Amino acid sequence: MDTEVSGKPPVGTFDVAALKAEFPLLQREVHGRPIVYLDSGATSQKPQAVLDAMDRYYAEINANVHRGAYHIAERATMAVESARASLARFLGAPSAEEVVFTKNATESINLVAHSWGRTNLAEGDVVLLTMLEHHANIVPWQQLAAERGVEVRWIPVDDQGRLDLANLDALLHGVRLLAVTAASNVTGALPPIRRLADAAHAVGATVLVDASQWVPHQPTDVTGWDADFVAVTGHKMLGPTGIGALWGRRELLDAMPPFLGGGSMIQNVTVDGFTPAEVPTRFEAGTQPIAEIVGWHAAIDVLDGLGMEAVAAHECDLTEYALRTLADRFGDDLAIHGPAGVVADGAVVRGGTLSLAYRDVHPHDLSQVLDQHGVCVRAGHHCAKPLMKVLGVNATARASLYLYNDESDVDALADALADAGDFFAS
Amino acid sequence: MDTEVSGKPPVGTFDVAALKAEFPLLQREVHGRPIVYLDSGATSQKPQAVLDAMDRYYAEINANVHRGAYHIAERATMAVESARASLARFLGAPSAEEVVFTKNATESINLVAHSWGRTNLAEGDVVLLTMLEHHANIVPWQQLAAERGVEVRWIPVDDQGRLDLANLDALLHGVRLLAVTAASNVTGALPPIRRLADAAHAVGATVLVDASQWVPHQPTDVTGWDADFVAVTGHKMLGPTGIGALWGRRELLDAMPPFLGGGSMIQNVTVDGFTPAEVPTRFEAGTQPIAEIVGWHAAIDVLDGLGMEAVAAHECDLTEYALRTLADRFGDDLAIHGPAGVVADGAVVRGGTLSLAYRDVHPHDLSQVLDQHGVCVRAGHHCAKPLMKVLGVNATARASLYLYNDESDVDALADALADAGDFFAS
Amino acid sequence: MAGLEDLYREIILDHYRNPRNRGELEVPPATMTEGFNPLCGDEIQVYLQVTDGTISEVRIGGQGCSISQSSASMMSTAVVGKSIDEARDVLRQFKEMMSIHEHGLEGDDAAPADDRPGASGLGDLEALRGVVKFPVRIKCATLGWNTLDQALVLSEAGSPTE
Amino acid sequence: MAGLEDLYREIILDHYRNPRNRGELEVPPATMTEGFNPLCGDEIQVYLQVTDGTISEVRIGGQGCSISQSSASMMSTAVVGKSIDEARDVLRQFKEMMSIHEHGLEGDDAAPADDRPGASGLGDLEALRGVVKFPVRIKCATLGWNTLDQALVLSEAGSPTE
Ligand SMILES: Cc1ncc(COP(=O)(O)O)c(C=O)c1O
Ligand SMILES: Cc1ncc(COP(=O)(O)O)c(C=O)c1O
Repeated sequence: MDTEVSGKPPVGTFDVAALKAEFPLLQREVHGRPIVYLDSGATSQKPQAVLDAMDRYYAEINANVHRGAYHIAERATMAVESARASLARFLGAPSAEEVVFTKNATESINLVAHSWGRTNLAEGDVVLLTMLEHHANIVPWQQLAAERGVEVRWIPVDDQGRLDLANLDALLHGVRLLAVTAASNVTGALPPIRRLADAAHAVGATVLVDASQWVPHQPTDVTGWDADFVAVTGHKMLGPTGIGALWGRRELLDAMPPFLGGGSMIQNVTVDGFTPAEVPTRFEAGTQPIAEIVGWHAAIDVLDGLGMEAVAAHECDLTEYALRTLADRFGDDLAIHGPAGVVADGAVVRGGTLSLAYRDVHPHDLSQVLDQHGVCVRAGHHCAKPLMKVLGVNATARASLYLYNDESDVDALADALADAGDFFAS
Repeated sequence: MDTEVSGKPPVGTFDVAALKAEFPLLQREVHGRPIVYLDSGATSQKPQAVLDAMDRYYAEINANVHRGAYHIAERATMAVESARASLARFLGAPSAEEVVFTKNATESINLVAHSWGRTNLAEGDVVLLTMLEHHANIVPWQQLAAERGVEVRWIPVDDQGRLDLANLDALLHGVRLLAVTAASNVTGALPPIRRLADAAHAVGATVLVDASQWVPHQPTDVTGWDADFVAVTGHKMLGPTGIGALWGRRELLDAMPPFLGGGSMIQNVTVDGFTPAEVPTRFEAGTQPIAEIVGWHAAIDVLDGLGMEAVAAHECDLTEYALRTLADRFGDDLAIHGPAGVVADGAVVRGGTLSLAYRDVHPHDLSQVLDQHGVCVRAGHHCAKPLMKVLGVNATARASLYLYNDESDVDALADALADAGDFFAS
Repeated sequence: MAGLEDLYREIILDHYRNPRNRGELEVPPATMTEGFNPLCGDEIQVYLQVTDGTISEVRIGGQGCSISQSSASMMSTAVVGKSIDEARDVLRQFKEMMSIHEHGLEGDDAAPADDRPGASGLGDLEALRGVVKFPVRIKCATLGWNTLDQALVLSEAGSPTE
Repeated sequence: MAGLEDLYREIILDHYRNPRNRGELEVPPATMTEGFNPLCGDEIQVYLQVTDGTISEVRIGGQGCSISQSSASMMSTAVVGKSIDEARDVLRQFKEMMSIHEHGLEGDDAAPADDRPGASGLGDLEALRGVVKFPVRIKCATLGWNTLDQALVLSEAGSPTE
């Protein structure tokens, strides 16, 4: 989906109350109040279907994959490969063989930094990042910079926490890799990926997209983005912890040396050395997170069932409701970092990630008081310290919406905020 | 436990039938026959308690850890840290802070190769491996050898698939790292770790123990081994897939640079660079396999409940029964690679990993026929191709016993073998 | 559910017990290409002598299970005497037979769309169709053929040694 | 279950709203040591002027939550005028109070063994004992103290700049 031209998606059509009922954790109480989970940017909750799929896997076909001829090992192998096919389709990838399983998006990006980066980048080469990046898409490049003398350069952000592309052409000079997030985990900003990819490709650079915060919320089309690598993580999109993936263009993956060495990633091993296997196996050393792959597959089925267009539409509406409600109730007492509106110039420019600054209450204290109301928001730097510095804060209190949230959750947030104001004013 | 002096452990005291009933998969049928699972060397089955612990985690406290002040995030953080403490104790580690979570033993070894290895090893330095090693403990060193000119050297094995230590002193010349398995996943051989560690330390070498196949089966004491690094994996010890750990001596870990870069492993990040966090966080980039850590903790509780001495004793008895039964029924038609007996010179020298060669039936075919009987054994090179070459085969059919197996499983294996003989003789 | 008899047809066991064209050829003039099944350890050598665009001699070396060995043996008899293009044709047909269809991958039993013998014109090779019901074994059945594929490329490139 | 009043005692909020010894000292002759809470982004600077083995002046800079700020403020009043050894003593006592006991880590509610005010002789600092019931906030409460720890090492080393 091209965020620059498609504008606001059509109104969603699923029943949020019914959906919420499928998430065991959302039925819980905290401190005697129903839980209001607004930290899906950190990790999403999991529907029963995902837990059931993993339990079923363990109860019925648990076995190590790609190595056994017996029935359950065969079933387990098929489960992994059909999950790979499903994920590939979900991402709009041309081929399942371009999908490498990892433990999380962090490992996916490190894989690129180690395998592609250490093969293709030399002293003086430039890696272009943006000030919106999560540490996962910063530190691996700084490690490479320290080790190889690669230069790390930054695309700045404007006062709304959106990329400032005014000097893009100059910034792209000498760039070999552009590594950019598709959705900020702090401001909710959605950078124009296709435009950035086109500009980067025009100077011969490779493009890595950190889609950790995009894929859970919007229809994804890695081909439409014209990306070269895309990193995703399962636990933020209804899937279990411990599983992520890297999608990469076949030609690039084919030319890359292995990263982690061990079982399964080899063609042959002798005392003198080893021959690596084909992709994607080449990058999947050791026993994979098999149950987690199965659970992720079930999560994708749930998302497919709802339809990602509908998910995006629902979150779009809910985010607008939240922005409106918070502005109405708190006025200037509450500032929200990031783009002021959901849609700008006919494009969706922000997701439902709301980084709040409320009077002079420190985010950590705010989150503590909200917790007493059962409202879960995250306080901290959200693994984006360079962006925090630009925003002029050490931390924010971040409420992040997801498909199971509704207006009542936003209202609960507002009520809790009002109470926090009272508490610290007293 | 020092395998060289302790001899055969006392007889086990748990009720195997009752234990078996706690494993959902072991209640299944395959091809109309009760499943006989003899591939625990590849991955173990999981007791209901482990599945329940993970479901409970997801249903009650699922949240990202070390970052949230709200109640469930606090609970999730505590769950991870108490699992770390439990694992440290289970391994005999002096401190929980020396335990780093990884996705599997393969990643643990790669972590050492990248972080310790690339800091401490230079051209000409020698890494000493054994011919018993799994690819996970070979390929990372060969990668380093190719990149850095490090020399990889091998401790040979004798005709029983046990380490031949006759020339150990000569082999240790120039060695900076000894990387050795505590239990062969092919022959079941249990190398004398303490003796090897002492010899290696005497020449100033560091010692990494691949304990993937040891920890599930025997009491572990990393301090008693006097090891420097120990790699373990959860899924072979009743735990879920997607989780492993590295234990390392504090002084070594403290001096090591980070491996994977990303969230949580930093102290500070600016546009100019990052400062790494303390250990173990320094090595835990990104969202951890949280539910898997919780599930692994439950697995350790189950093992603790049985008592690892009792587990070892049970497997010891069962292995002796298997060796006897197979010899009685098949005589020279069946060869078993590895040490001929469980105990030699007063020490336990092999575990319940039985690599079989049956007449001229290819292991792959053998495993296929056994599968028709519900008997699950692995056919292949078991990620130990250099050892296969020494044994003079391309593959073996491997039956590996675990705590839930009993004599009836061994008998079922023998019956199925007899049938396979008939099938291919016809 | 697929039974053992679907996998181990009589003709397969015959080729396993009595492999055709087993041995080596002198390199050069022949070419030798080696294939591995990284999962199970099977390995195969395909020796190919191409004379005037025709496969005049094939020899098979290596070790493997009944499926990989018999498939390679059958492959050798199927391509000897054929032109490189004709051999490629058989190769393509065989690989098609071995490809699992989406529904097979996802369902409980992997059943190919059409398993009537003779449907593809592959002759004896049809016996290997049952392998599709045992997806893990497909890699065994195709090992020799994938190696042939590389061997043909090598022969065409006119390079006399590997 | 621990309530907010266990965490936000009146004296804590007072130190937060009216931080003592806030500011900077000239470096040198003073030393400056910086501490981070990598989890939440809080940062603190501890300026220390040690004269004849006695902490003659302390100043606190940086940003943080009410717990980290008030704890640092209370720390500054607790150590000023003390010898380095005496300061270490307070530091040790405070850290002891903050250490969670095993049962606290595992149980549902983290309750310290003894939370009677005054039990430790830490005076006002006792008010921070309630933090132990909120394990995630312990790092907030100890941030200033851990930074002091480093600052004392630095001062002792006699190095006038960081
Ligand atoms: C001896 C040995 N080392 C290492 C490993 C690798 O373990 P994992 O695949 O869980 O990383 C295995 C198991 O496959 C093993 O048997
Ligand atoms: C934008 C972004 N990138 C990368 C990550 C890292 O994901 P993970 O922790 O699953 O590796 C996150 C989440 O923490 C994120 O928000």
